Amino acid sequence: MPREEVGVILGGPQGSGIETSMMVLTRALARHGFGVIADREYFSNITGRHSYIHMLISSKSIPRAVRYPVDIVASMDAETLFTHISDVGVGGYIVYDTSVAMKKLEEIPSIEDTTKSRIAEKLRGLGVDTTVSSILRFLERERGCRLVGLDFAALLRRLLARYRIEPRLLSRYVSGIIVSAVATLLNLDRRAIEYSLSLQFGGREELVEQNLELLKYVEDGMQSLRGAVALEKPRQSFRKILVATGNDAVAMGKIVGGLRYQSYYPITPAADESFTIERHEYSSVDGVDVGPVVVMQTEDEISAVCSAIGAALAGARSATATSGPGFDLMVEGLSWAGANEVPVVITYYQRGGPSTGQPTRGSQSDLFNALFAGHGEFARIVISSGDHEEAFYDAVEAFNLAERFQVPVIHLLDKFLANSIKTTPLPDVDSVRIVRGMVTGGGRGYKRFDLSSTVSPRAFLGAEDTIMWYTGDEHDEYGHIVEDPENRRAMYSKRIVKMDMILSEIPRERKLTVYGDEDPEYIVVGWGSVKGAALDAIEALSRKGFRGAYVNVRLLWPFPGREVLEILTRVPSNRVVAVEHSYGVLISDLAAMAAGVRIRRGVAKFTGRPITSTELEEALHKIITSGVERVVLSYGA
Amino acid sequence: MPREEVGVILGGPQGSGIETSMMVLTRALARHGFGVIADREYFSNITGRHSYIHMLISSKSIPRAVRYPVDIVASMDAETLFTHISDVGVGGYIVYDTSVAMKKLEEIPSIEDTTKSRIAEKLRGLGVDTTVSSILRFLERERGCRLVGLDFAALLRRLLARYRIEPRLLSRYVSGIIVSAVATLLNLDRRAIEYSLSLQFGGREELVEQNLELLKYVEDGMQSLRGAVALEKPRQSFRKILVATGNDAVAMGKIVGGLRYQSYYPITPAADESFTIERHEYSSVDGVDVGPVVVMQTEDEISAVCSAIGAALAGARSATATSGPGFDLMVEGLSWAGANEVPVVITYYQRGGPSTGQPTRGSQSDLFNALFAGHGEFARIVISSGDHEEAFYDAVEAFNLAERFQVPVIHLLDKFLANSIKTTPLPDVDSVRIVRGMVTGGGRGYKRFDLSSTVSPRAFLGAEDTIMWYTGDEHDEYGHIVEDPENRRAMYSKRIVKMDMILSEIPRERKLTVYGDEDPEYIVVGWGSVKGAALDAIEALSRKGFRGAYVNVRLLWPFPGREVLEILTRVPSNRVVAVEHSYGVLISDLAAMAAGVRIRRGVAKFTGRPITSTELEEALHKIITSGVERVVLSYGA
Amino acid sequence: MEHRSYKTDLWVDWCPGCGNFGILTAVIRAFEELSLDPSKTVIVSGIGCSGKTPHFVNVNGVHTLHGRAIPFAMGIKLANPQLTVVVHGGDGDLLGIGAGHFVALGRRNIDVTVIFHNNGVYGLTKGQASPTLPLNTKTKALAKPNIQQAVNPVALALSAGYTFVARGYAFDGEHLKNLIKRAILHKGAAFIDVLQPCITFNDVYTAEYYRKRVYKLEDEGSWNPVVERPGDRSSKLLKAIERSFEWGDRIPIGVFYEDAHTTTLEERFSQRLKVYPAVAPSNSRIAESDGRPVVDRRRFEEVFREFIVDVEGV
Amino acid sequence: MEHRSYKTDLWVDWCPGCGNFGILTAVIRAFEELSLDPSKTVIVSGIGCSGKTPHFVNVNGVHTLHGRAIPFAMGIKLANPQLTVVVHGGDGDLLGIGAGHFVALGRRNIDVTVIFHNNGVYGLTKGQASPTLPLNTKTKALAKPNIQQAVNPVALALSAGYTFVARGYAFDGEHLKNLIKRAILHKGAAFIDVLQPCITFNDVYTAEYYRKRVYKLEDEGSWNPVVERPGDRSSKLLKAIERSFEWGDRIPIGVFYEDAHTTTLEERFSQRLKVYPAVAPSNSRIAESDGRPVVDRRRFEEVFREFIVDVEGV
Ligand SMILES: Cc1ncc(C[n+]2csc(CCOP(=O)(O)OP(=O)(O)O)c2C)c(N)n1
Ligand SMILES: Cc1ncc(C[n+]2csc(CCOP(=O)(O)OP(=O)(O)O)c2C)c(N)n1
Ligand code: SF4
Ligand code: SF4
Ligand SMILES: [Mg+2]
Ligand SMILES: [Mg+2]
Repeated sequence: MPREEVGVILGGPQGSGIETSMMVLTRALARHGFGVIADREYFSNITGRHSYIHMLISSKSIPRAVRYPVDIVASMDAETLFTHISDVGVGGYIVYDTSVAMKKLEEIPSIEDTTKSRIAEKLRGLGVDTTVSSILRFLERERGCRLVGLDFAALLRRLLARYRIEPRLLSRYVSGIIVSAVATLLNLDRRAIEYSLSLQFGGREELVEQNLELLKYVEDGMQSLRGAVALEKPRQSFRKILVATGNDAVAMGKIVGGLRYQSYYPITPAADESFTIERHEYSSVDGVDVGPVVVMQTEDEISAVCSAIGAALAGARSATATSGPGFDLMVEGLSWAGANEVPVVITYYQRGGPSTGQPTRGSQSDLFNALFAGHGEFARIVISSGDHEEAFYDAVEAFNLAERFQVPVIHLLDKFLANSIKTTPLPDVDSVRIVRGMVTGGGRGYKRFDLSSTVSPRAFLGAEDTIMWYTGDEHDEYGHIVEDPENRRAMYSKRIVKMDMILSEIPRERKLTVYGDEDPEYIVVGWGSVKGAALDAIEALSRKGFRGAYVNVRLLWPFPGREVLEILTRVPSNRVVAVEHSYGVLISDLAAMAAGVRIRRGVAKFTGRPITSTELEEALHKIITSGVERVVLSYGA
Repeated sequence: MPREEVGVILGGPQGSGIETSMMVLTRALARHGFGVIADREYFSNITGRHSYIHMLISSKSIPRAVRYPVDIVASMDAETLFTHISDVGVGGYIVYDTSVAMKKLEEIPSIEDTTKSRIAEKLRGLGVDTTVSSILRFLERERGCRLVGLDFAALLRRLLARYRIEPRLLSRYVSGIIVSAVATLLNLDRRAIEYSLSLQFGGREELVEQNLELLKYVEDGMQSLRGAVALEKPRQSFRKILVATGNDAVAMGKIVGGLRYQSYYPITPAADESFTIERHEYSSVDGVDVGPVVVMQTEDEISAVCSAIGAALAGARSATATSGPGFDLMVEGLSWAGANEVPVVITYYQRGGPSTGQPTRGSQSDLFNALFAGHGEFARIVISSGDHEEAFYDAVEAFNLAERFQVPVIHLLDKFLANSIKTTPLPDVDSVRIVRGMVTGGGRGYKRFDLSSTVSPRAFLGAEDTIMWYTGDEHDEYGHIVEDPENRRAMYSKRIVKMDMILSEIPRERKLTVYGDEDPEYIVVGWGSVKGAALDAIEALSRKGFRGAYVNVRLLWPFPGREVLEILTRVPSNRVVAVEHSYGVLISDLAAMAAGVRIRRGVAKFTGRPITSTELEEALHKIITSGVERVVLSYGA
Repeated sequence: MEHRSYKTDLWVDWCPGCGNFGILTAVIRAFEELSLDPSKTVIVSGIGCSGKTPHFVNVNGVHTLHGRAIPFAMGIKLANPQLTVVVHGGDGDLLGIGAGHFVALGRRNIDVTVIFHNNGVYGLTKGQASPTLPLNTKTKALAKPNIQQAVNPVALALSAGYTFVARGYAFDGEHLKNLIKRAILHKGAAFIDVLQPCITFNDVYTAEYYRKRVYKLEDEGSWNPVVERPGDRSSKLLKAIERSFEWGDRIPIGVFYEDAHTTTLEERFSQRLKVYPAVAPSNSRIAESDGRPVVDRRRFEEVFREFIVDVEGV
Repeated sequence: MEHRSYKTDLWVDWCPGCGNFGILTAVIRAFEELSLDPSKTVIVSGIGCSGKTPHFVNVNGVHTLHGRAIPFAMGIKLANPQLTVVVHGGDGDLLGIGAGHFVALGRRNIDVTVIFHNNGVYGLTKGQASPTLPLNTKTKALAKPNIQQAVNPVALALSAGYTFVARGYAFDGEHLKNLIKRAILHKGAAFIDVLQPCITFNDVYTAEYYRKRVYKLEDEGSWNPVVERPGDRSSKLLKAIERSFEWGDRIPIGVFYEDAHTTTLEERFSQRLKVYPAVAPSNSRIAESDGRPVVDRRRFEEVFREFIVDVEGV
């Protein structure tokens, strides 16, 4: 029977083409009209460590989060099988290379020792030997899984017999085997795959052809399984759909929003955003310039933020993108921007900390760093996005807010969003507006920091007949250093009272959005990439009779305390649950501080892996039915 | 009639010896047995801007804070008179150079334009001309001030006639004139001044002699005024007393506490601490080594914190000292120290921010930066000191806490404390204990991050027969990188649960101290250098019948929420007032977050000048009697 | 912009006799002689006594963070390549905390001029040793002799890739002014090491000291620092470095190296960005007059086609 | 410490064929031949593929922050001068984000060895241009040719003051091992630029490329990089810099410069701290056995007498 949703894991060593498999499958699925979300899990390593893609494919809507168990595990290697033994559901399909059947856990060097002992212990508990074949037998026997064993080497030999392929490049086609097997199980159309391969390989026709040939071989061997995991007919009707990561969504948003200077120092998971921007740094469409964006790889993050501030002073919409370690280095610059009322945007992708932490894993543990790092008091805005779509619009909005209020804006995202691929409707760019705030041509006697209004009219460096000064020291209206206590009081206050202005001028729906039941029994509060799993979980619980709502906080600072308070007090305080990818569930502390409301129930996850719908549903259920105060999640390899 | 307390302002251009005057007077007063506190106010400038010393001298106790108005204004120049016109009390004494009588406000280039207009306006309001002589006449007429005009040039000529002094060095003796005049008004003993001068000028006998000679000339011209502002006989009986700044107190504390590596990058108001340490980097007392302390001027603050961490790994008690801009640059290093459980101490002296801000002025606006900067979650300790004495003991305690809990410790101070001079009883070093926590010799198979206890036994790099690894990445017990989710959960939690341990093991009196009435009607909450003024203010108010208590929060993080809550709920919530040198009175937010208590009354000061007892008393009075919610203070030039 | 004085009327609060006064005068005279449009000129400075310079000059001034003037200047210049950008920094600023950026600018050859206030001390923080103070030197502000070696700013600039490298002396105003003019006119990253007596803290490298030792490279008829052909670079560079080692009894000032054959970063960007620098970040259109973005629906689909899948519902 | 292998049994997760394997082997062999006591040896690294090195070597390892290995190493070495400290860093690590510290170490001449993994790319972040990649080079990982010039690490180290400067090649293991030994034995800041092919991202500077071009300086009989007398420093330095310019068809490896006459920072500290380095931060006593500080009441009054006023109550 065709399914509404299908979950897939594609696994293999880093550098072996697993990402290519993901892209080819996702675009083919999108071509069909299915919705796809795909989380990417990988080590801080270039070649060899275990990497996997965790997808959810839907015929009814665009999926919002991944979930366990999955229906298909497609493995390129033995490690995938050892690692994902628990992830496949009853009756699931296991695609594997028959040549790895005899591999033993002990023989696999790329598995970390701690993980290895953990897996060994688990297998012992299950009474399963540490070989691939015993795992496969176990899955078949205990979980009713269907084993799809393919002889990878034989398939590749067939390909080699037909095409002139350099033997050392042959391993690159393994990802094609995976694609083919999954496509066959899903019963994807050959033309959709061809379309997707053409996009993937650009002009390289021979690669498209070879992969289609490989598809044929795999199909041949899987006749009985074609469509075994078929999806229902897609219910959505988009004519065009975006297939992009969160990084890409932000990049597109920035360019639409008028970005003209982007600095970066390479860092995971931020750097991909800058590469996307660089690819689109300038286009001329029918004689109209889109750009130019100066994309500058700087010598460090200090230079990234300082040069972005410089560009902003010259009138360019200017941004930088980084993650925790890099942000730490930007703090002094941020404080300068605060003191000088500079509209600069920092796109901050959280990863696992502290320090280098888990560079390629996700977290939301940098909330307070984004909100409070920086010496001295000054206004800043911190916004977050719940999904790819929000990320696009927020990337534009970040500039608008920065320029309207003349403050630095931090757009706080995370690795989960940054690196996951999602099908998303094309943004409605025609609804977007560019708001540059108080801009003036300057002129003689221009006062950059005119005290007669909270936001002083801003002239750009280089404006005709205009001179201005900036300094990180306390300054007078012209921007010259003064230490006078009365001026200090006025200038310092001017900058800080913007916080009130921001809170009163930003519309409610930009501050937070509420989903779910109109009359909830319990309320879940979260921000950023918690959204997808939270919406899934409350929906699932509502089917079980629990009426829930989700508050997606989008404006993190200044914190919309009034609005949050108003919503959270609709249910008894033990029915409010905060959810976050962190240990401390920091949004609770923030609400206590800025809304005066104590959120006493929490769901935390800090393994670096994303919260999945299934485990969140379970945790919420436990909290609302049993009075448990805190649940720590940890599912995911 | 002799007085219990005398307030003095000494004013003159930066670089003209005003600090020497302060030191000579303070030590002479201490020699007498008086208590002295002296706040130093100066511009971010080397030569020429207005600098002043604001002292309070007491016969009954050691003064805790300065207050307005003062009894004596001793001026080296016209600017001092223009600047401090409001600061002298009724019947006060004005020491000035008769040759500046005709100076006009407009003619003084070193006064900033904003200040100049403000003063001009004030004078206009008072109906006073913009000349020194009209100000003097006004003070004499309206405030009953006594004018002590001295012909500085004539005095110096007399000196020159007697001694071979290079004419270009003559101006250095002006500070001696000021000292002499104030000493005469206070009726200080000649021998006390001689003692003080000898300490000041070390071996340079001729300087002592010349200054004593100058004292004679000045006394000659002030016969009728000798003892005009005499103090009562001192009531205290110390045999020895420290005369030191807060920077010095911390330096001494660090050395007593076993500091062995101190890195710094020059920055106001932290650098003086390192110079004091450098002067005492090594001594051999009766063959016992005190030290050696390696004091390293690094290339930046990043290197300062990273090298301090390195030294800590090698087993040295290790610290760095900085202020806001420098701390910002240390954040990434701090996060590494958190991840690697390194006992390193950062002494953080707050100054006016944001950015370069007011580099030589004070603030407490960096509270949240100290508490929350750094990506990822990890345990840290933040302590603050209310006065010089606390600063000494806390400097020792910082190391003890760091090593006991193996966490970075931030000792949060500010410019007010750092730069003010105070007479302080000698610390009771014999009561001090060095606690190094879990230290081991290591050995084969050593696991630096042994998970069997929250604080793992620490071996030093270089320990015999021992190898260990450190990494900022998430790691296993040996310190090797691992990304395993279960290990992540265990190791991440191990580091964070230290917070609970810290809260339960630190004794209450190290968390906070409560002063004042046992049964208060109102409670003032503050931290750091608010203490002195707060104690003075509640004492003064208690004399007026208002029973108050002051809660001096010493452990800022982890915040002693339980204890704070317990105390603050003793009075109605509208009777709790937070006081801070900041705009936001951030301790209120902290209490809301970490103790769940909303403090709705606040006193803020953010001009960069210290809160004085008098204005705080007034503000508190207003709040407790009239229901005013917030008072912003701004007294002080 | 109509003529006005290049000097602001703020009180200059350096110590009387400070070498910075000489630098300030030379800068102002250079600007005057080049008739720079004040509104198209930006002085970017770090933090220190030297960092205050922009406030005293009547052109745009950006007084940044300690050590970070170069990155700010980069952003300003790349966003608006029409501007003349001059960086002022101290020796602590540019070669202590800012040394990383100093090296990076050399690699980029952005068309900015860096004026290095070389006083051997951290002036504004009261006289600690700066990176140019030689080993074992004990100025009066230091409790103990300097424990670190000096870095040679001229050699470092040359190694890092600056295409114009010179040295001036604060109190040889005419000569310094000419160097500054030449540096500003040079297309590419220009560096001037200015020997600057600090009267308050450095009693070793005084005006007296320099007056006796300084001589002009150009007074040697044979000295030619100009790279005439790209192939000459190495040999000219090596000669310049050799000359930079000279210190002690005779201290050369003048131009050490000048290479007009290396492309600037702006030129390299113009290869990639087609319309740059004429159309630049600071002057390119981002929105229609009603606020709609330049990137409308159609342009969006065109520009970002790599992300768009045409759904066929096959 | 009894003998054990200098190699940990962790899986080395570099790409097969990476030049880092060559460096790792050379380091381990150098340690072996020098019989370094693993517990008295510390490898300090930055972040990058290169930064993982300490985990693979069975001596103490401190894997620090991106660009900050040198400051960490400084603290470790100054606190315990008995330790042998070796820094491993990438080209992005040491000359991009860490260039400021790189220059500062030259000024200090601390006795540590810096091994520079020069692969022309930011390996661990997937192949962006590093500061040693020449202008206009387009590796396969780059979308567009490199827009920044390369810095010359050897010239920069020489200008910054390193007293031992060499270049090795990752796949000439014997030669590299010998360089590492000599660098470790050198008293002072030693720098080895190691040409390290990155098989995954740098398809220009490959093993093939280097194999064809690399030659040994010492094969020229006349080459003598050693400063025999302090007076020779400038001339030797200049020769070394000249040689560092050589790149292209022939790429020299070997020792460029070696100067044993400059005092180390540790020696300079020993002047000030008397008992140092024998009594050092890591081994000096701070407390009595009962926890009372070494600085008791009497010693306090002695050490801090400058702050103490004897009250007379005159
Ligand atoms: C991040 C940071 N660290 C330290 C300081 C303190 N500081 C102000 S000026 C200065 C040094 C000035 O020396 P230099 O750069 O040589 O300039 P000069 O005053 O000599 O012109 C320092 C360290 C600062 N402002 N910011
Ligand atoms: C402050 C900071 N910024 C950025 C990063 C991300 N990062 C990790 S490795 C690396 C560069 C590695 O390049 P290189 O130093 O040349 O070492 P390689 O991998 O080539 O050995 C970067 C930028 C980081 N870890 N920390
Ligand atoms: S301290 Fe030195 S550099 Fe600074 S203004 Fe005074 S003389 Fe000039
Ligand atoms: S990416 Fe390059 S440098 Fe890194 S391990 Fe692979 S081959 Fe080596
Ligand atoms: Mg200087
Ligand atoms: Mg590299």
